[in-house]
Amino acid sequence: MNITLKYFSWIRVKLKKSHDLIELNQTISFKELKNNLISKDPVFQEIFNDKSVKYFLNLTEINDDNQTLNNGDILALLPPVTGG
Amino acid sequence: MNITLKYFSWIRVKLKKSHDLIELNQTISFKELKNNLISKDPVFQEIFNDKSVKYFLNLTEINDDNQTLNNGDILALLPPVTGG
Amino acid sequence: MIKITHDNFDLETEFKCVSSDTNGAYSFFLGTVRSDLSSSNKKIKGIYLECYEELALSQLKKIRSKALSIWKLNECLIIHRIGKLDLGEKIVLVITASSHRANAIEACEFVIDSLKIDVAFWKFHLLNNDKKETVLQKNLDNAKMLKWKDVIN
Amino acid sequence: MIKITHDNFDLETEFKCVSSDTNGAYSFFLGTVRSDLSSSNKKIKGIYLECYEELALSQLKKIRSKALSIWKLNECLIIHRIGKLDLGEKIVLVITASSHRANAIEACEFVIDSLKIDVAFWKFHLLNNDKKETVLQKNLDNAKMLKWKDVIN
Repeated sequence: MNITLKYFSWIRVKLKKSHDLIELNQTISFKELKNNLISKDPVFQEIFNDKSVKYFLNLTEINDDNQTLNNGDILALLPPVTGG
Repeated sequence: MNITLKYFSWIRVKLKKSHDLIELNQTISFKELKNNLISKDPVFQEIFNDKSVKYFLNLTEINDDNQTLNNGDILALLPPVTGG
Repeated sequence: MIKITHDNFDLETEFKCVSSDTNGAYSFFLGTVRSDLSSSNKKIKGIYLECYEELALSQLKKIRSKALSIWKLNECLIIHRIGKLDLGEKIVLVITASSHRANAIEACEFVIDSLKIDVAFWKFHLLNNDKKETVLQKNLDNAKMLKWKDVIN
Repeated sequence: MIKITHDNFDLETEFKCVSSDTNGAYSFFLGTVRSDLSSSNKKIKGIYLECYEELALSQLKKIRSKALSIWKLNECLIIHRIGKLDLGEKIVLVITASSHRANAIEACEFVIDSLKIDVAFWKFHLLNNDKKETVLQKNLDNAKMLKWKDVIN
């Protein structure tokens, strides 16, 4: 299964890319995905430690680390917004 | 001496004119002018009885009936405003 | 900038008059002629605006100066139309310009609230039967002004 | 009416989109690029606006619906620019249209306050040395939003 990650603002700048396509053999939880990402690139540790970062799964905010991710899901990592 | 009276909104409509030029032989108070006007046209009684009407002498509101009027003064009779 | 005029105005043009890159925030209030205004539920076809121009200008200047000083505005523009206006036409425009939005927004509301009860304009409804009807001041407008008492004194 | 666009917009044209003679009162908030924005006192030559467009549109729709229902607005227009913007350029426009001015003014402030903390836009300062600097969210904006808590729940 595939999950698209989208990065914005300082997260995008830090990772030097705006998105990633993650391929997985089976369904995983948001928590498992986070550990998976940290193991590949320790920069993710810094991102996930920042309490001001929000996570949106298919345009809806995730507030539960145990939320299951499914094929085709789009997960966005959002720093505090500064529009207007 | 001359005093110009200016009428606005319903006062103008009721009096069927927008202004008057009053000629007087001597300086008078605002109170005396009011009595003078009522004696000429009883419609002024109704205007002066209306507590919502304001009086501006040369663009400054009059709050004292004993204020003296001088030659060349402009006295305006203003119903509550309704602009905006 | 204060204007009392018979003529219509363009919002983009008026904005350009107060625009500067030291401002970040602009608040506008625009009042227009509503079709269902008559208190007696009669249909109206427009309004007529009467004005004591010398007095209105001096009153608007005072309101503008207060707004500029209390809210540290960079600019404040006030335009008020007079004469005969059709349904939907613009009557009044207030634009406040500031570095910060809270100041611009609050000052703009203060200016229009003050104008409604303190400036020498009078409205008439033009009825469909060709009669003119004096518009009465709303108690609500006086009540609303009380909210500024602590700010401006 | 909600637009996220690279293009500049004209205030008179946007007003005509929401204008109707059943409205008597319009409140506008316009945000522009200020020259002295940088927290580090560096000079800036413009800003860059990043956006998660699908999310921002859905967030703006929710804010607009709330404003329309709570303040009984007749219309509410929101335009937000994205991409590179020069000093003084328009960033965001909110127009609320109502029969009564208090509703239009309060709703307009609610929309811009909500947009500042709840919609997926991110600003960068473009510095004179050609570097980009992330703009940080202001605590003030979060604090200001608390004032709406009782109104919207």
